[in-house]
Amino acid sequence: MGALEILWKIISWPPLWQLIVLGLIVPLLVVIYILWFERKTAARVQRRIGPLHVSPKIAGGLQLLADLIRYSFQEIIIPKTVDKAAFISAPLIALILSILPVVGVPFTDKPEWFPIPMDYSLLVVLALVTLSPIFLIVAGWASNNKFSIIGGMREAFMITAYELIIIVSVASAGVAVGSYNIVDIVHAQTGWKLLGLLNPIAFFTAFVGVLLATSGFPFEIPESEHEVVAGAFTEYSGLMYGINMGAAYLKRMVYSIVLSVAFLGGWLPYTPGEGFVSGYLIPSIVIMVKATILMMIFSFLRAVYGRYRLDQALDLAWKIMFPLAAIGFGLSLAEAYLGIF
Amino acid sequence: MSGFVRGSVGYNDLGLPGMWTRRIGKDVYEVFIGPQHPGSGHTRIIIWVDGDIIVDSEIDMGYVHRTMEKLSEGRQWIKAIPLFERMAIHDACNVTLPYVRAVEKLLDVEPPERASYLRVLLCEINRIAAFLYGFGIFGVFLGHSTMYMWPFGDREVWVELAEWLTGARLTHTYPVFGGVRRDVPAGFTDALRKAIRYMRRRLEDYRKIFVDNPVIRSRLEGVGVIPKKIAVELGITGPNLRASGVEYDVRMNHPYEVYDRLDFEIPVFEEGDAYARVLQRVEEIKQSLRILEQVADWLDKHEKTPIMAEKFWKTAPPLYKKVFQEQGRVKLPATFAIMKVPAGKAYERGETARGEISYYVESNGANKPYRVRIHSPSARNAIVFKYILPGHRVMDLPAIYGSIDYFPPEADR
Amino acid sequence: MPPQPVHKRVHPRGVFSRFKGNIEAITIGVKFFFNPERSTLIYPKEYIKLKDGYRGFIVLIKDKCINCGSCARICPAAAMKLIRLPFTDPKTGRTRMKLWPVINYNRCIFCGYCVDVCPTEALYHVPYHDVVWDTMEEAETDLEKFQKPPEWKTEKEGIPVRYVFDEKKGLVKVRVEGEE
Amino acid sequence: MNAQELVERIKAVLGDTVKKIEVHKGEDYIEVEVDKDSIIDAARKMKEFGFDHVHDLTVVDYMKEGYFRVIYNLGSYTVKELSYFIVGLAYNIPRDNPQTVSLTRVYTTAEFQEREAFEGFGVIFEGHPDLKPLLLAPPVAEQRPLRKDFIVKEEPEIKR
Repeated sequence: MGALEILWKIISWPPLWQLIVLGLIVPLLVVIYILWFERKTAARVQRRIGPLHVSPKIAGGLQLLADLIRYSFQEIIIPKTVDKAAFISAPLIALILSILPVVGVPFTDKPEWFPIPMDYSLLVVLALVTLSPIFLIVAGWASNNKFSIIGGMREAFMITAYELIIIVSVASAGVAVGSYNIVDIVHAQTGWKLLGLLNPIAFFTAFVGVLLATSGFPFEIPESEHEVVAGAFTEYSGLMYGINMGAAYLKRMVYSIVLSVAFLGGWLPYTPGEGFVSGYLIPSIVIMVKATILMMIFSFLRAVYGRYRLDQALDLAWKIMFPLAAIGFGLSLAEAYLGIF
Repeated sequence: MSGFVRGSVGYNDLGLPGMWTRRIGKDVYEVFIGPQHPGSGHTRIIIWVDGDIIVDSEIDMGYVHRTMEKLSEGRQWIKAIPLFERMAIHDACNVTLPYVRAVEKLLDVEPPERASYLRVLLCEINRIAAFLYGFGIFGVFLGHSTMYMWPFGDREVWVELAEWLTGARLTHTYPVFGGVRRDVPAGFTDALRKAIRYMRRRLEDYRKIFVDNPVIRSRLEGVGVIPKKIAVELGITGPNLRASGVEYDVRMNHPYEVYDRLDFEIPVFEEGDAYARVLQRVEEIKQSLRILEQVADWLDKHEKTPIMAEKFWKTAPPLYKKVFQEQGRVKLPATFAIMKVPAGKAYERGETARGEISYYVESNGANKPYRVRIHSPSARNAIVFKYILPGHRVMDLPAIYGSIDYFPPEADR
Repeated sequence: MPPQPVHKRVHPRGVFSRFKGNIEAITIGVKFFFNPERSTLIYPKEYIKLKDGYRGFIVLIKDKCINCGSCARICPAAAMKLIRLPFTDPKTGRTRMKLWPVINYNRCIFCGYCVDVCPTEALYHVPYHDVVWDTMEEAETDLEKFQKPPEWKTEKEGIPVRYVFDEKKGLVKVRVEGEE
Repeated sequence: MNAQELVERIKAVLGDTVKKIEVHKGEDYIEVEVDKDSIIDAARKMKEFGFDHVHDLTVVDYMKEGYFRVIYNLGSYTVKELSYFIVGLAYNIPRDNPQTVSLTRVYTTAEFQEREAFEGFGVIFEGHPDLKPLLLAPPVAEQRPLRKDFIVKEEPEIKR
């Protein structure tokens, strides 16, 4: 066994692969694409052209890279009055935590490519996605700015609204199938028995829940510009602000991945085979494409909706979405009883 | 209820609105919205919030104050027109017309009929453009970025028309004493009709994406209610007043130019909330389009007659008349620069897009005004922020601010 | 017929209209997503060729000027100034001091009063106003500079377009070609 | 109703307090001069009569004569036949001691306008709930910029 082979062994060790590909490269590409798409789709609906000047030949595709470079070279201003440790660490921790749930998602049904094989992967993923909002509140609190605190408090209110909806409606996928293992859930959906089609209520509530969770329109309340400037991120500048924003998009990506495995059949209709390409690469690409399409829909809504008021969003979440999610859960139970899966 | 006070007002015995809130204490947060805040414009609103409820509020205006009243005292009569225009440049004709009319009153000059129609033409074009501007700002306040871009894009149609008519996009300086400065160019009325038809179609699009959008309706319905009695008491004006159920429009109650010869409606809404104010503006755009149609018909039917008052045009040299015939451009009489206005006082008002603007003009017979007092609609509406905001949530602030269509440069003068 | 007040009411909202409103909003969004009616001007790659009569920069025709000073007197922004320069009459050969107008574009507000008040049409507008000067001094003209239009770089580098009114799309961008 | 009829009716409403009534050009602006002391009373009566809001508060500085003229231009929203007219309720106060009473108890509308008159001319309205400059910064308002003795320098027409 030569040194090269050992190196290859290390690199191709699934957890490391997951870290590099899914943890760093794929999110970067997807987030860049989604940001570009968001700006372009808004521009199309609004009869504008959108970003164009950086690379006119590919419709301004490199604009985001230019923005990224600009962010990286901007001065990071840390005001005197902030709580320094919390101010600096909160966005970083939030960034890490928002991408962490991916460890629970198997992108294929071949166990050798799992990051961490486990039987309750859906529940683990759901548990992990709820961690990062805390640090957003911490960031707002540490900023020592009125707008930041108001933004942080709004986020805190929003957590109470969306967490339960997402958990109940995504968990209903597991209930229908009779297993909380994502591999089982995906397998159960073979033959176009997609949960998104069989249980549209749960899918819809989960969709709205994700909108609430990632402050997508019409629930862009925690950082609504015209009331609280930038919410918890008011005092952040340069790369720190970029990290904050990136964390929000990563969160949205992770949620979209969860939705696409739980409701849209994961790597189906492709059946993973042996080897790296067939066993890992193609299934994960299928999942990412589904997740990206979901994210594109989220982005599109920005062009259509304004934002709800905080109390109205909470109203909607508790009075309409939560009962609907419960109904979706019941529907899943009924489907499990009837033995559809 | 001990320990609770009603709204912000302790001294007013009129029972103005506001819900029961706690007395301002140490658990009340003071938030400064503006003047650098993305949602405030060039003004500052200071609010005291208790949790999410605004307990008290105060408006601190004057960040773009230019002492126009004082400046106008130092310059000749005609030079004040471009100055006053800068209060609300996208509503330039409406804002300056009452001043011009007030001076015409003192001069005993009546504009010819055609000039009156042309003034109405530009006034209504300006009005639509200003409403669309207001819609754009309102849309983005509610986070609706499409409603920001669409009206601003469609406003371009009207700005383009105004530019074709007057030669400038915004600061037209169109009405002058005794008439207007330019006649309609060839092909203008056709373009105007196209623009009218286009706008009617676009209003339907606006309705779909913004006005009837459930999210927007939730944000606006029942928010910032100004009942009729209080609207009158606070003396607010314009679409905000009519949305509260008061039948008052200067074009109806004190008709000027040819408004009493045109067939249009003054829409009046009863609800008085932010949503009614939005619908009010939509209806007013429709009525403006109706007026424009009639003006276009009139202009098509009638010959090109002089658009300057006989008093000034009679003595015009042949060159002036030739320029008017060839280019449709009125050469200003040289007397305008040094003109003296007979002593006297005149009060004139006009309906701008944001409400009623009034000019008190006093002359002592010199070539400069003795005193010009302007009271602009936004200045009159500013009092709303002091009395209506308390009792609402913080997130209602942009909704109310946008629905009032407050425009700081106009309020500050 | 004078205007009449008409009372209106906000139409009430039910579950169905909420649903309908959502569907309508999304439909129109999708419609514009697939069929964007853009009218953006990509300035300075394109520039608008303005119509005749646009109130742009002001140019003096010195031969027509009768030194009356009306333009400076009516200028609301005090941008037009009169300067005293010697003038030799070609017929008599006598040299006298005369007042000539010059303009300071730092102050000019393009109201066009001076053009309209000039009794001999010695001033005229050129239909553009987008010129960048490096210093404030460059924006001030002397008598020589005032007699020719400012250099318009946009024209050399960009494509001229014109907006045409359209019933369907509002303004439609049309390239101006071969129009001189 | 024309202006002359309105003048008669205003005379009947206000009674003795009227010092002078003038109808200005255009027949839509009526200036009623009243006694300074009876202004609140007159305002109450006018409000009952139908002039429900202060359209505009104007102060004119007559420097040579040595007085300020305070004019409350009243308008009507609710009574249709009155809404054509603006009635200026005017009184004079000495320039060196510009003290007067506030009408905010009668007309809420006057609140911001009295503040504006205060900053521009230094007219002190007693009984105003919150008399402070509205538009200007306090140091500028101290100079009372709308008074006639505050000169704004303008550029001359001829370059030297």
